[in-house]
Amino acid sequence: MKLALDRKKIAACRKIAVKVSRDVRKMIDAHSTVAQERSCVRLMGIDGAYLNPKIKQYYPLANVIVDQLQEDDALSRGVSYWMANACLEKNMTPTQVAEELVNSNGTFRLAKLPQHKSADVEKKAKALAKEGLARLVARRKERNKLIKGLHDPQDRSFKKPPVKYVIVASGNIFEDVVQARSAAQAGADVIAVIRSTAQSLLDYMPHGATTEGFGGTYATQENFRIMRKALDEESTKLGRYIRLTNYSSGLCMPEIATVAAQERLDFLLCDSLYGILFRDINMMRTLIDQHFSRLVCALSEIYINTGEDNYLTTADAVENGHQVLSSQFINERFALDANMKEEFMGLGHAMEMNPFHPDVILLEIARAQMTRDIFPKAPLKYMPPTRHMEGDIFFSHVYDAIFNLVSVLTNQGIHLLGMPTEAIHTPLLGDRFMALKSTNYIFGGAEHLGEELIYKKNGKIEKWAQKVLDDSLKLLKYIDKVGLFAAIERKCFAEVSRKIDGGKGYKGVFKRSDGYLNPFLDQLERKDYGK
Amino acid sequence: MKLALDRKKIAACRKIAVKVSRDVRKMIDAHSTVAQERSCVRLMGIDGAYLNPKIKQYYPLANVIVDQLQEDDALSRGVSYWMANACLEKNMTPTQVAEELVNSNGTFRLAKLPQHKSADVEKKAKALAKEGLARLVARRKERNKLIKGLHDPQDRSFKKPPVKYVIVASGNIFEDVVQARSAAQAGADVIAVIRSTAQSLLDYMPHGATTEGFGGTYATQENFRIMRKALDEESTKLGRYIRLTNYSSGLCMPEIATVAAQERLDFLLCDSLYGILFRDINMMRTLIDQHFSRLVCALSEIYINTGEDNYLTTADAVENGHQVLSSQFINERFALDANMKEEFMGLGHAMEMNPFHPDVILLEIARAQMTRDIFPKAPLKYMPPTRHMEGDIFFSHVYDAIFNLVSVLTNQGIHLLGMPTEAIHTPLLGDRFMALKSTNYIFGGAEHLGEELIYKKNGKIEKWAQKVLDDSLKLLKYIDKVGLFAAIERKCFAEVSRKIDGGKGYKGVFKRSDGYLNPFLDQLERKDYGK
Amino acid sequence: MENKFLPYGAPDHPSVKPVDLKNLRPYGDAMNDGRAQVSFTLPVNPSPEAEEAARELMRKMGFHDIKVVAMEKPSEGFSFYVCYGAMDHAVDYTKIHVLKVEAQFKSFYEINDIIKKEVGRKIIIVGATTGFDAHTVGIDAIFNMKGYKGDYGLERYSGYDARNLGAQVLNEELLDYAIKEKADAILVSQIVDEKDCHIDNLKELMRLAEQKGLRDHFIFVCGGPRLNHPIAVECGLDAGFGPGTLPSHVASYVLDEFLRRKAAKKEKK
Amino acid sequence: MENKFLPYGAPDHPSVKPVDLKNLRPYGDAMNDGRAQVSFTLPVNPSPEAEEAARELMRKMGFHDIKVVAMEKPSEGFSFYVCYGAMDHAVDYTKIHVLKVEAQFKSFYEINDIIKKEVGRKIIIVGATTGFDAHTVGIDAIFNMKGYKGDYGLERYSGYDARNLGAQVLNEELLDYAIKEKADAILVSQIVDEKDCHIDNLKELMRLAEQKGLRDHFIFVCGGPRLNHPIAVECGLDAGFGPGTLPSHVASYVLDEFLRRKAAKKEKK
Ligand code: B12
Ligand code: B12
Ligand SMILES: Cc1ncc(COP(=O)(O)O)c(C=O)c1O
Ligand SMILES: Cc1ncc(COP(=O)(O)O)c(C=O)c1O
Repeated sequence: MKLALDRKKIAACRKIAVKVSRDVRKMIDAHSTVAQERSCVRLMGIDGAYLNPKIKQYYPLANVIVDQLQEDDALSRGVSYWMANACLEKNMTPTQVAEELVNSNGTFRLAKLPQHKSADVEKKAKALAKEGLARLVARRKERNKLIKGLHDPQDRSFKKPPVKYVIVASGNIFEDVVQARSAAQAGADVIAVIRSTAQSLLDYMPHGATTEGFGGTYATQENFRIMRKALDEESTKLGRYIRLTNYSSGLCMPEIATVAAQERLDFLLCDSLYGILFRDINMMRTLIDQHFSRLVCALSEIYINTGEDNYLTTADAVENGHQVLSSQFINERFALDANMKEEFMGLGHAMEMNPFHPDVILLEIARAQMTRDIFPKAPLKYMPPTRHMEGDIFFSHVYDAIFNLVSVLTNQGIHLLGMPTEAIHTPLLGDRFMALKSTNYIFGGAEHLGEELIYKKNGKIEKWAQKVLDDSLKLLKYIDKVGLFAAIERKCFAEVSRKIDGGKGYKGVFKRSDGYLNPFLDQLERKDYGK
Repeated sequence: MKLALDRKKIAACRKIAVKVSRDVRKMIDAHSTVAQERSCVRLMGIDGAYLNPKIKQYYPLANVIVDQLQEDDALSRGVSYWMANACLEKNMTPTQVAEELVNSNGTFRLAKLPQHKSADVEKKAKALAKEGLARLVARRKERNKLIKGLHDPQDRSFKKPPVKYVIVASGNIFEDVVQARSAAQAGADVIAVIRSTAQSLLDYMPHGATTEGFGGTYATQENFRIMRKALDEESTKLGRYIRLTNYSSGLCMPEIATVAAQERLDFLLCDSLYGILFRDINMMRTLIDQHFSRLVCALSEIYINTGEDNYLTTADAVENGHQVLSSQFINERFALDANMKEEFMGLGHAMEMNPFHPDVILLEIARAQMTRDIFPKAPLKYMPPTRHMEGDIFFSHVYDAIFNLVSVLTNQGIHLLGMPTEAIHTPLLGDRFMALKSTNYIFGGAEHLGEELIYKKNGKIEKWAQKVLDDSLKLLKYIDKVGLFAAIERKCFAEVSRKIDGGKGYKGVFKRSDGYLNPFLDQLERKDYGK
Repeated sequence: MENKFLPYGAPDHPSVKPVDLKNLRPYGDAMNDGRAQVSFTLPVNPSPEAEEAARELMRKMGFHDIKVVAMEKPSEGFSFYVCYGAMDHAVDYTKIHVLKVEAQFKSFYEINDIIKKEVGRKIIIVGATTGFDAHTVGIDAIFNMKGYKGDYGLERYSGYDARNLGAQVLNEELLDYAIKEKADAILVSQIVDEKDCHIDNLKELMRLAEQKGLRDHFIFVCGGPRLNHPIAVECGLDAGFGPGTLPSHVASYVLDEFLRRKAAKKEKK
Repeated sequence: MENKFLPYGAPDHPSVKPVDLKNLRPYGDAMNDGRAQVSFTLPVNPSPEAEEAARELMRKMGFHDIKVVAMEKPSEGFSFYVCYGAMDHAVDYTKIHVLKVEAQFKSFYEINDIIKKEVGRKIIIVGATTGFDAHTVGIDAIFNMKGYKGDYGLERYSGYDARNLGAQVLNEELLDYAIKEKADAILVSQIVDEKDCHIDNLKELMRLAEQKGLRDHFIFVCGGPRLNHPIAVECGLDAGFGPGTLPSHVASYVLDEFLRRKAAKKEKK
């Protein structure tokens, strides 16, 4: 620890996080959701879709299956039960069952099939789960093998500068490939394809390669495959492993996580608090979904990124550092409960204070160093300034340069590059070039600055970090008292209030019936699974 | 001291500087130059000029007088003797004598006038000197009174960020006024009007307001007056004292210093080593001139700025920090010998290392902090990167931002703003705005960063500073052995070699005859003079 | 403002060229030198030919004294340029008329006073970020108690009953709510301008209002980083506000417009 | 290079527009979108009218989809703009021909070998920064032992007798020295380009050479940040080098030109 932070207070924060997550876990273990069940269907290898005339879009088979079970009031037993039973009954593979179902225009009802002995169904379901999850383990091993043959820019000890993460958002996956490879050549280590606006509110995953998007490109299995393949080629050419990121927060969180694992993505934005606060997704729905998603990520060694940085775009960034820290403690505990190691927790924070606040650079260093000290093993996703960025791109470019320096000085793990045009448009290729050149210069020039500088005892920096920790402990105590759901309703995070039964996707939540069967979840929960 | 530098070695460097300057001082006290004598004429109040048909330029009366004495082989007694004698003989003021002389087209010869008793001549000369220097003291007091009524951005303890110094160089003094006032409003504290190219090689001061210049604006008395008046108006409007800088290095160093003092300038580039190395001015000529110039500056509380930063544009900036430090020790001693307090020594250094050198920001911090620790009272003129600046103004603007941060982190006193277009053209008004906005942000955001950060014991930063100090001591020992003149010939500074009898202006040097009279110099040399 | 005048702080000297509003041109480091900076990327690798292409584009933009000061290679198949040039173009500034929001700036206290005296009831304002746009910081800056940069939000005005419906509110929902609550003014925020969705959204709102015969029922106001008054009027609204807007600007305008319409109605009677 | 091809790394898909060399336009975030960034200062205070003036200038430059994204006040009487737009202009890249130095790149060792074998004596090169220009780093980069970026300077070549006369050398002095020393090539550096003094200086040198009937006596080469081969040829020199030049480029050219002239002379005999 470089700052003299009270270890007892940090431990107290973690203790509260355990209690908070235990209450939420009770709710999670008693429920499931349409998205979680659809993820199990996808894990059974059913990744097709059919052209639904009503919405003039490809509609995934996983949705057809789960919708039917919901219509037949049978979903509460879990899709694994009905699918395993159907496979036994029809002596078919899950994909064949799905095809027959979708072509039966509604006549072939899973819940209406004769039901085999539950032991046999369970055995079959377990086999399907084992096979489905084994495919994820295989992709994980494939990634680690590929990385071994290349230089891995991600340094677990954070002595090296953080990995450089840039976004592409042309709306056309093929155009994104051109820009992603260009960014990788200019020094980017992580490419994130920004999702098309409002996809987080779709209760199905769009299908196939997409060339039209809105402020981003649709997150689809085919788009993941196309980009991962292109980046593999570029990685081999550059001798440096380039990672791929996408966004799961929203109504399809566990499905996007599953598909990301199947297509060997590396980072995933996966944070139910973000969905609740900024997308008005129902709390129960997205907390249940998050658990399954993070179990899949843990198994697949996919780094999760959380969205605390967004709190500072709506709440004042100088006063509300503690909201970010408290949320990080809670997110850490949720992830640990999903068998995720700290090394894979890209907990979100940001440099968002008003640049003309007196001594603002000291305060930003204090918070960035505090976060590194409190989460020593977590890579930490450090986000650039957005809210106070200006149309004056020359000022904005300098503002980002200071962000680059604070990031390497405090040994962050994941550095999302600020674009000089943040306040204007989604980045041009030239914008990314400028941002990468600035970051390459500062990371190279200040690589060991963190080891060289010590903070004055009880200086402004140390006192500010201690204040944020104290405020966080106070906030966590309040959350512990009223419970997470009520805390969110009372604007504890990002000045935004949400109700437990409000928001989108609540209808997709259901209580598990007694005979609920989900071998995917059971196997994922086992600590030693797939090691 | 923030860095553990060996105080004994620092003292040793200073001891050598005393010896080096003592040798040079012997040479100075035995000689004078046409420029020094012309300065005395200007101090007598003779600031006129006449339109010389040959060079189709205004030619100063001070030059006419000194040229005549040189022609009549009488200059070695000093212009003060002949002018005082002429005043007594003609019962005229110096200005009247000058007018009669210039209108006599060569017939009225000072050296041919009957010579009064030397005691009377000396008494008269002393009176002229007293009156001339008193005018400088009056201007000094006028400045201090004006500053008292305003905010003075210059902080003697260097706790506040350094003063922000920008250049204007339109070639037209009236256009410079528009841009200077604009820069002051955008946050500039010090305005420097860059001299027109090659003025340093003119052996006379151009006269009057000038609207045509080359890469800069001519340094003339009228131009100084126009700009100082305009900045006084702006200072009153802004409630902040705006300082004015000009450049004296070159063949007219003492005259420009005198005129600057008469017109109440605040900073003056005044460094004979710069003239020798970069303008190939004769060593003896400019070292003699420098002594008189710095005496005038000391009396007038004009800060001098020295040019060590330029060494790093021709010599490699990573390897040759010690050339800068050694030169600073010598310049400090020369200034102390001219009754100048450390508070007025803007010793030059710069951030010029290749930006892509590994850990370059640590090395630049080391050298900047070392310079602050070794010269605790000197304001230090910290110069921006020039040599490695690129046509890519976005990169250059970030490179300058890091320079801004290193400057405020190491408590420099005078900060010359880097322009993003350094590699392209003399600054546009918009360039200055960008540079000032970046500097205002970083100085405000990191104002107390220096107090907050401590350097690791025996870290890379501390070791690099110690290495530069050791190299400097070694270089100073060598200079002590061979003498300053030979050292310059052997490329000790800036990879440039100059000979003692080479370079421009050698013809203007002469040995003082026994009866040499210069009451201006005598009074300026008195430590208590004009206090 | 007469057409020719010396720049601020300029000494009166023939060598100082005056500002010429009839031929307004950029100021590089001298009046009318027309100098500007340009940067762009070309989808070809750097080469002398590529540099000439960049110079050719600058000529086509109307520049002379062109300097291509940077040609860099961001990645295979692309080249990034920074150029400087002096433009021949000039603009007759005296002929530029920009539609401006007609409103007399009044303080927080004046507005509440006038409403109390001349309106006798709270003026009802409803606002939202419409369509898919989820950005609320803009509309909150105008509505919330805290307001923006120390300027109180509409919710704080005793004379106003301000209702902020948040983000992603469909045009229909906003209109229906305004009708139901008998609002006087409808305030719409649009932040995302991707493929001009903000313009389409505003035009769609006004089409709906026309269809429902409500065009003159409400004072229609919009705002956002890519909006201003001329664009708003073009989309059929009454007023538009851009970046940096303070709540008191909006509060002054809504009051003035409300009183104008009140007076107009009285005259018609 | 055919005229249409997919950008580097692009998957072969109809939605990916190819690079069209006949209509080469900037690449913002999509092929041919023509997007560019512009910044300039106007000598009027910020106002809606001033913003419209900036937009009008962008139109005159040939932009559409214009965004004035920043309008700031550097000081009284001035406004600073950052704008984005999509330009209509395009360039036929296939038609661009740029005069290039005709030289076969040869290494340090090859050059010394060829001179030893085919010339039999050292080729004498004299160089200087001419006129008032005091910048020596450029000419030193070409001449000094250390050279530039690890590429040895001309003084280091055993095949060359390279004499660097430093800075502020008048054209006459340089020519007289070259005549006296029977130089083969004259290398001139010009860094300052203020009011095109570098062009005037080079043209004046060539006028002097013509007057003295020495035009074909020496290989005339120039270099500097604002110079390149087309400009040098326009000024009447044989070759010109710009920023980033390495000494080996110059050494290769001088040798090639020397051998060309030697062969031409032999043919005439
Ligand atoms: C905060 C933010 C977010 C937050 C929003 C949180 C929230 N609850 O608002 C989050 C993270 C959720 C977000 C999401 C997205 N964002 Co966003 N976001 C921003 C950001 C950083 C700041 C915007 C802001 O708060 N400005 C501060 C306020 C005070 O200024 P303002 O909005 O201009 O409002 C002022 C005036 O315009 C005016 N005004 C505004 N509205 C109104 C209304 C009325 C009636 C009146 C009178 C005045 C008025 O008054 C206000 C005060 O002066 C901007 C970048 C930037 N720095 O501007 C990007 C930005 C707007 N977002 C952008 C994008 C693309 C998105 C996403 C589509 C990203 C994605 N693909 O997922 C999503 C879209 C979600 C959606 N469905 O809309 C782009 C838009 C690009 C474009 N071409 O339009 C931007 C510019 C970033 C970028 N460079 O790409 N974003
Ligand atoms: C170092 C420097 C100085 C030093 C020079 C020291 C020295 N002994 O050289 C000092 C401090 C003395 C100086 C003074 C001045 N400078 Co100066 N200086 C620079 C600076 C910072 C670096 C130039 C440099 O060394 N570049 C590095 C070398 C390697 O690059 P290069 O010169 O382009 O050379 C390469 C190629 O061009 C080519 N090349 C160059 N010459 C030749 C010749 C041949 C034959 C060949 C084949 C190739 C070749 O090969 C080289 C290697 O690739 C530039 C700004 C910048 N960053 O460029 C300003 C700059 C050139 N200076 C400038 C100015 C205005 C001046 C002054 C007039 C300032 C003043 N008013 O006093 C004076 C002029 C003095 C004079 N009489 O000329 C301006 C010029 C503006 C313009 N419109 O041209 C610049 C651009 C700074 C600015 N932005 O204002 N300067
Ligand atoms: C944690 C997290 N998830 C998702 C997103 C983006 O999701 P959406 O597509 O809803 O904007 C963000 C913010 O950009 C985020 O921080
Ligand atoms: C000490 C010093 N004097 C003078 C100058 C400039 O003088 P000149 O007009 O000769 O370029 C400089 C550099 O710019 C300098 O550093």
